[in-house]
Amino acid sequence: MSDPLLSIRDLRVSFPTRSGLFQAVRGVSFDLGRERLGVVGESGSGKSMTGRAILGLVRPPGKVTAERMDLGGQSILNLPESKMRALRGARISMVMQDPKFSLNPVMTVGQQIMESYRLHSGQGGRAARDKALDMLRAVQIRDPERVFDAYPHEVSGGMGQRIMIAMMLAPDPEILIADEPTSALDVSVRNEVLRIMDKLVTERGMGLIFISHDLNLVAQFCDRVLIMYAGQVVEELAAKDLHNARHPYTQGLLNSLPRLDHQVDRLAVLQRQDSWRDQTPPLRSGA
Amino acid sequence: MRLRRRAKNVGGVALSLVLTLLGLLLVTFIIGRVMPIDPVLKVVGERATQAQYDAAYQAMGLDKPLWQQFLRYMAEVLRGDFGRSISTGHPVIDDLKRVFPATFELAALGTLIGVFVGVPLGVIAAARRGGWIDQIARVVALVGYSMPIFWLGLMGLLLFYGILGWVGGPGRQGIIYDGMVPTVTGMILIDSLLASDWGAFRDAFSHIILPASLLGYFSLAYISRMTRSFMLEQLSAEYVTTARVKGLSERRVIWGHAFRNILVPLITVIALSFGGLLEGSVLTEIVFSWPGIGQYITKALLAGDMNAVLGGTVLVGTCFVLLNLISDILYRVLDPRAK
Amino acid sequence: MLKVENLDVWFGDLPERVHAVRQASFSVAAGESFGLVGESGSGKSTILRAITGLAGGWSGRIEVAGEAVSGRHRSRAFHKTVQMVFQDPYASLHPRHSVDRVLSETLHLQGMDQIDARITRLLDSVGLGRGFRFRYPHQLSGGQRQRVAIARALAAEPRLLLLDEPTSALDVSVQAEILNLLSDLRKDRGLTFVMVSHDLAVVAHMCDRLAVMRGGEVVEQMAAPVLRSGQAHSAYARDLLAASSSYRRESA
Amino acid sequence: MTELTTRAWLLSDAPQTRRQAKLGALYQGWLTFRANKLAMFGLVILILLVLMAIFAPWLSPQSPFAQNLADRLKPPSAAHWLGTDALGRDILSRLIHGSRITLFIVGTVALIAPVIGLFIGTVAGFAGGWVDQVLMRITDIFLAFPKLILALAFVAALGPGIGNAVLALAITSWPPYARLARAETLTIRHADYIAAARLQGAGPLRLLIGHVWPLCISSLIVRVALDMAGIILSAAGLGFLGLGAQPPMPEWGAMISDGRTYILDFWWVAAVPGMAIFIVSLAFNLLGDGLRDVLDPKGAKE
Amino acid sequence: ETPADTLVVAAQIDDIISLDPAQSFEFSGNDVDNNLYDRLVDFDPMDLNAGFKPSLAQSWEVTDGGKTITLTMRDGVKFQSGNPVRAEDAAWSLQRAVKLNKSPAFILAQFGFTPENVDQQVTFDGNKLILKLDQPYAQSFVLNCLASNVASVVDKETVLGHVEGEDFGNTWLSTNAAGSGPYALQTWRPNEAVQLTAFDGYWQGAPVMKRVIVKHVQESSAQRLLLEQGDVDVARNLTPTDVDGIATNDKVVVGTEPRGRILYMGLSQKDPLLSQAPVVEAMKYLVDYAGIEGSFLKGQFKTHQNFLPEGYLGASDENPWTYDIEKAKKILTDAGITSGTVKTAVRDIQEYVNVAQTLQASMAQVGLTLEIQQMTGAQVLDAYRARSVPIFIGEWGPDYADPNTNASTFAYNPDNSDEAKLSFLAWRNSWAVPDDMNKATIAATIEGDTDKRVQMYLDIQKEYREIAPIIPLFQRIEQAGIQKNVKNWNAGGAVSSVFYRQVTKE
Ligand SMILES: Nc1ncnc2c1ncn2[C@@H]1O[C@H](COP(=O)(O)OP(=O)(O)OP(=O)(O)O)[C@@H](O)[C@H]1O
Ligand SMILES: Nc1ncnc2c1ncn2[C@@H]1O[C@H](COP(=O)(O)OP(=O)(O)OP(=O)(O)O)[C@@H](O)[C@H]1O
Ligand SMILES: [Mg+2]
Ligand SMILES: [Mg+2]
Repeated sequence: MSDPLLSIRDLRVSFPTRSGLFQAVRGVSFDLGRERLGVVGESGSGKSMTGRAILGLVRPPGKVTAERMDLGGQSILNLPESKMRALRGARISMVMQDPKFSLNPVMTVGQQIMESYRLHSGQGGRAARDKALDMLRAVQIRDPERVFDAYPHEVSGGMGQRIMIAMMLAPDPEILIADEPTSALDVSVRNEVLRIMDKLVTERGMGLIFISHDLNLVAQFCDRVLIMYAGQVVEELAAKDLHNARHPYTQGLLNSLPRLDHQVDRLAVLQRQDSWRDQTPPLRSGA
Repeated sequence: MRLRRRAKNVGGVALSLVLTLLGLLLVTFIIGRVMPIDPVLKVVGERATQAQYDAAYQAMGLDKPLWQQFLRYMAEVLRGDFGRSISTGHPVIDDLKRVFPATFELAALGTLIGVFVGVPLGVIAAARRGGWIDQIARVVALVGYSMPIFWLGLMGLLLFYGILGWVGGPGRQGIIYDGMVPTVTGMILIDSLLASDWGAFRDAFSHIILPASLLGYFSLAYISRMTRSFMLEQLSAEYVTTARVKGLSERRVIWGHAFRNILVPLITVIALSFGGLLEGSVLTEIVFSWPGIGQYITKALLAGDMNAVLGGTVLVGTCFVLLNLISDILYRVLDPRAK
Repeated sequence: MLKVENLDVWFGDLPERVHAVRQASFSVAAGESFGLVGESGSGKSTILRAITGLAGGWSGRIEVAGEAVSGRHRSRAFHKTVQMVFQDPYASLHPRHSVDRVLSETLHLQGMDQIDARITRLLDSVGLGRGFRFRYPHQLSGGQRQRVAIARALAAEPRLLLLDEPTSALDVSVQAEILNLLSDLRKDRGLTFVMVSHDLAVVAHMCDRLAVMRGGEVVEQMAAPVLRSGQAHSAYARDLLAASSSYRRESA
Repeated sequence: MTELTTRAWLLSDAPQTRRQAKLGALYQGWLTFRANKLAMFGLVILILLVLMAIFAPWLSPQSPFAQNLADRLKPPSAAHWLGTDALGRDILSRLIHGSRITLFIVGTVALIAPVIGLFIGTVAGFAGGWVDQVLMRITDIFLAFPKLILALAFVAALGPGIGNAVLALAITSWPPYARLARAETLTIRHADYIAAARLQGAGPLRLLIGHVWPLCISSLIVRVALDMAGIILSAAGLGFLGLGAQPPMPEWGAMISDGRTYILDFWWVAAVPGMAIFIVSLAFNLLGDGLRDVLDPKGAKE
Repeated sequence: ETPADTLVVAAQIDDIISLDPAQSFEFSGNDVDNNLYDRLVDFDPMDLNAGFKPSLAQSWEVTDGGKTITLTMRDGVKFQSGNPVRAEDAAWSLQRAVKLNKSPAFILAQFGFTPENVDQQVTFDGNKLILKLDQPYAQSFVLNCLASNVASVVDKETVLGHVEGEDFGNTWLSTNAAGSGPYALQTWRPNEAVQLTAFDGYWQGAPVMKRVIVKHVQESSAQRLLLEQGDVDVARNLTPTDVDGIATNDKVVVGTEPRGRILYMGLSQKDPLLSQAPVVEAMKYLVDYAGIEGSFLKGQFKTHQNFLPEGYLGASDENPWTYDIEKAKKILTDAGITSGTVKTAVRDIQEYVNVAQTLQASMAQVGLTLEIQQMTGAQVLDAYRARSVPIFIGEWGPDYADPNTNASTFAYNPDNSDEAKLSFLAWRNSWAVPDDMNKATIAATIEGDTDKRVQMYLDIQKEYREIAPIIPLFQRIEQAGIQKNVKNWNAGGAVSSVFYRQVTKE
């Protein structure tokens, strides 16, 4: 492959707690090219924290360390806040998990979308407005003019999530980290949104980190999948091989899903094992 | 549709306003009657004979049943007549026209100072929670709270007036300007501007700045603490992270995003603190010989001058109610979530 | 067990009224498991809330175990018959109440005796050990919280359980555990379920019959096998089905 | 049990008994609190204050009432560490004895006013509708009233004396707490856990006391801590009306008012009790901040 | 720096409730009126000790065995309105004061004037004013009363233009003025300031100070700062510490003037403890006169144990009591009293509270407990009038310049029953004044020979010191801080109010 967009080695995020140092992320390593990289894992496995760490958004007293964290060949590890700010939004962006709390309740949707675009593109108000309306249209919002002037509480959760995506994509970032971007969406809308991201990856060569619970979705949408457990990557697979995963954790996750196509009496339940906590798979490079 | 709803809203607000004012009048009246101070004494004086006392008692209508007294009182108040103050000899309404602007001017300037210093201080303290700015802000606020205001006031006078000579002394004006500016609003700063009398304006400003700073300090203490606590709540909200993800500068994140969200509760806090100052900071007024409503009411209270007490209370209470109303309206304007 | 006829539910006062449910009718037999699906905001939760007296104004007819209910007030007997599990396990437990307090208060309110013994039994039945009895919500994971919420609902020994997306806030592995638990409980206790979910697979797995809602209206009712086979009548239900059979990149 | 195992027992994630759970929760709170150095500092000061109040007669170098007109208005010196007042009384001794009165005032007001406020505010917020309207109008009326006048009226009803003065103070200072509690209640009352409790058939009183109150208390505590200095000073204000502490009681606020006449030349007479009030209210504030972290689940998460 | 032709005074003037001379009875109100109006007879600010002198009345004549006084009006004097000052104005002024029957009216009522008969008793004839009295009162007594504020001569024509109903122009005169005095009222803003402007047509010559501004400044410290900064010429309410403070300032001087007010201690004879003669006696030795005078009352009060203040006719300077705990203790133990508790209600004025606290401390040394209750002036007065204050500590200011003003209240009580509701201090302390003292007090008012009169008052005071439970302690001294260039400042001494017309600046 060509130079990876993002290259991460041994990323660790830790929080001091009463009962000692808690490691939310324990040595995650991966490379991201112009591809769709899925990250799955159960709740609390450190998916979001990995994303935040890349953007330098882990709040004190949390600590981020890594052996390497390069963006386009340049280290972004422990970059001063001002330099980091220049990257955020413009080069790496992130769609936050919960649209209900992630949009500013007292700013109109339009203002919020235009804000980041204007900041990074240096364009004037007119251009920003056009761009924002375009983005809203692109994420399948039917009445963009109305939504542009609406406040977050006036749109539904699904719309909120789409707005979030529009907002983060407006400045054309090189890398988008999407943290469960579709969990609140109806299936039909979900597919539209996935299509947009898909297009950006295939046509513009954006790198996408797609965080999700939904293994089936990840298997179909992504190129490559990281499976996380307790702050570590326990397995890394090409998406098409997901259903042949070897790690019992991955298998367990897959089996526990109810399926439309065939009826089961009882769902399989994941039996966690302590031994999973401390095995790191060999690092594989991106597609 | 919208119009009708708004009309209904305004109607509701107006109704509750009227009810509150009525309640205020009633409570004021009752308090006036149960107060352990004999208003007749002030009228007749220390040397009065019992006959003089009884005559005054009747003249003041105190021998009538309470409800009659209240009705009479209501009727008078509705006519804008609060009676005559027995401690100044003037009609209460004239007294209020004189003392209220003095307090209003002082309180307004004080609140402005409190807001312009306290809000940024609170915001910065929240942004740097636990840092040295936060600690200093806390100590500054607490000193403002716990140092007796007349101590600070007199020390301020001693330093800035007595030693440095930077500001004017006690009182609202220097004597050469006293009574020189025609009274329009009763607020000398504004009146002197209206009259384009710069000398008088400068003089009045040099007199008001110290007490206003003091009151400003006091309200700053409160405003900055509340701002800090509101901001802390907002800064931990997820949308703040979103703003950071966009690459916005910290300033933009704090002022453009988080701060906008605290405006509504902040306005309530500011309104309350302004209302508190309108009630009159008696000690400040005493120290600075500021002929304001706080001194007026307190003096009247001590003298058992119930007409003045009630008039002043109704005025202050009305201001409070209006402030509430204004902050309510601002809330509706500023917060898109308000129904 | 449950009969809903021409149910209309609205929020707020007239000029700005939100009409959340329009003319919804369905009925659930005793022992049956009934699903409600539909897009976000289609009024699924609102129906459940109207039944339990938690929603705004409503009109129409709601009958529970043969008894019609009215207004917002619900009788004591009603609470013993109908219980509900909420969507968000993080919001449905009081942050300052321990599991023990939640359950004992409930048992106490339901006028039960032998409270200690019952709590132990309840915890066992939802698969939480005794060790969880004195924990506070912040010491529990989402799945554990949802189990506590289920235990709370079961404490009254109801016959009808209303489930508002009981697993949508949980991850798949935990979802499986909860769904299994619910199935077991239904089997053991002969409960009737009304379950809301936007995940068709979950509904298909759990329910015998289901209703599809859109914009506050019930568009179609069908049996679960019909859903599986993709033979819905209404276009909307068919779209829903088609879309949920996952994303295909080729279609881009 | 050794210390280590006691600690483990307390911190156990799976307490076995109600008692262990309670103690464990307390201990956890204590640990959170202890980690906050400033809050600990506040606590230490307050403990010292309490000790000072308890042992006042033994701690104070002289009688707080002993006058010596020849020795009046002396600056701090070896004989009088904090100087003497207008009647030649030792300020330090008065300060020490005054801590009892201060504690009494602060304690009483801080117990009564927030409770009234809590009750009225939560009832209003929780009941909504006309109950809310009526209660909030009443609160507004009380809020709009100059406090001194209201306090005087209450004392008129109750009769003079420091106990009643403090009571009057408490009765007049509840409205802001009521507003705060109401605002807080409004955010809670639609929560799912309240709905869940309703579904169990819990009555409004139970919901209010058992479910709403515990969540309103933390913000009230912070607010009360902030108001401490104001309470002490207001008590002194009442003293002027003959309602508060009567001479020669060494009440701190009254000491400040006494010192006011001498401010320009004998600044310490007012400044020393002023500093004392400052330190105590600082301590209450730090403590309040710390307690908020312990009590407030929202704050604690961060 | 204040302008050369303007006198700026800082004072506490928040006690003014009316400027109508028939109503004003407060110190500050009288201070203003004293300069707005002239009286028939008056004091000379440059020579107060000379007593009253002719003013609007040029001369007077006593006839009818002392029961009629005829005063001849001065010619050519004009009111500030331009109207001439006539005997008719003087008669009307006295009549209206009696008819209005406000607080100070009793000063005139002493001579038998009532609202009903005053039109007959007070008449005029050309430029003669004729007063018919019910008793042959001492001439000095009558004229001293005519020198008081209530007897100010108002401009009848002007006032009649402002009458509302039955008020004789009281409402209008309360905030306006119609006099012939050296100053005209420019503004009075209550609790804020009084401004006077010179009346250039004043019959004794136009005052030098063209403007007088009296600013209300509550705090002594603030007054002092204003004085030291040169923003006021005179500061009238400095505390002893502030007086000490300005002593080192060479731009200002401290003017000292004994005033008429007496700080006294009233022991209610209703109280079982205080009604015992040994206790009354002992209390006289429990006041640390020297200590108090040398500390917190320093320079502003001097020990004075008689009810007539220095400066008054018949004043006595005998001060027999000293601070003597042992003596007090002996008196009490001899009488078998070793303990007891008593209350005092004190107005919230720091001087009084401090006196009470020192008394409390010395009483404690002889086994007596004093409970101090601090109250507002109005509350104390209320309780005092109801005769329910066991120990009263406060001041008494004379109402007019005649000794009778104090004698008639300290040493006179014709009816000690609760129902009598009299306003005498003796009554308020439930002291049944012995008959002979009551009689002596009356007799002193009708003694025509001034020397004899003096002796009568000295005798009354002698007996009073022996037996009275209302114990005078100190006499007030006014210490004003005055700029060095201000000359002839005069606050009116013991007998009068402040005069501005003689003040000059260098
Ligand atoms: N401030 C903090 N202090 C201590 N632990 C934290 C903090 N923030 C997060 N964690 C912990 O870090 C771990 C990883 O959290 P993260 O949000 O990355 O999980 P996730 O995989 O995104 O889960 P989900 O699917 O629920 O979003 C969790 O166990 C969480 O409890
Ligand atoms: N308290 C309320 N006030 C006003 N409108 C409300 C209220 N609660 C719900 N609604 C509205 O009622 C409609 C139906 O909401 P409901 O919560 O029943 O949807 P749902 O089908 O459960 O959606 P989701 O899948 O997102 O939970 C929505 O449009 C919603 O905005
Ligand atoms: Mg996450
Ligand atoms: Mg729902």
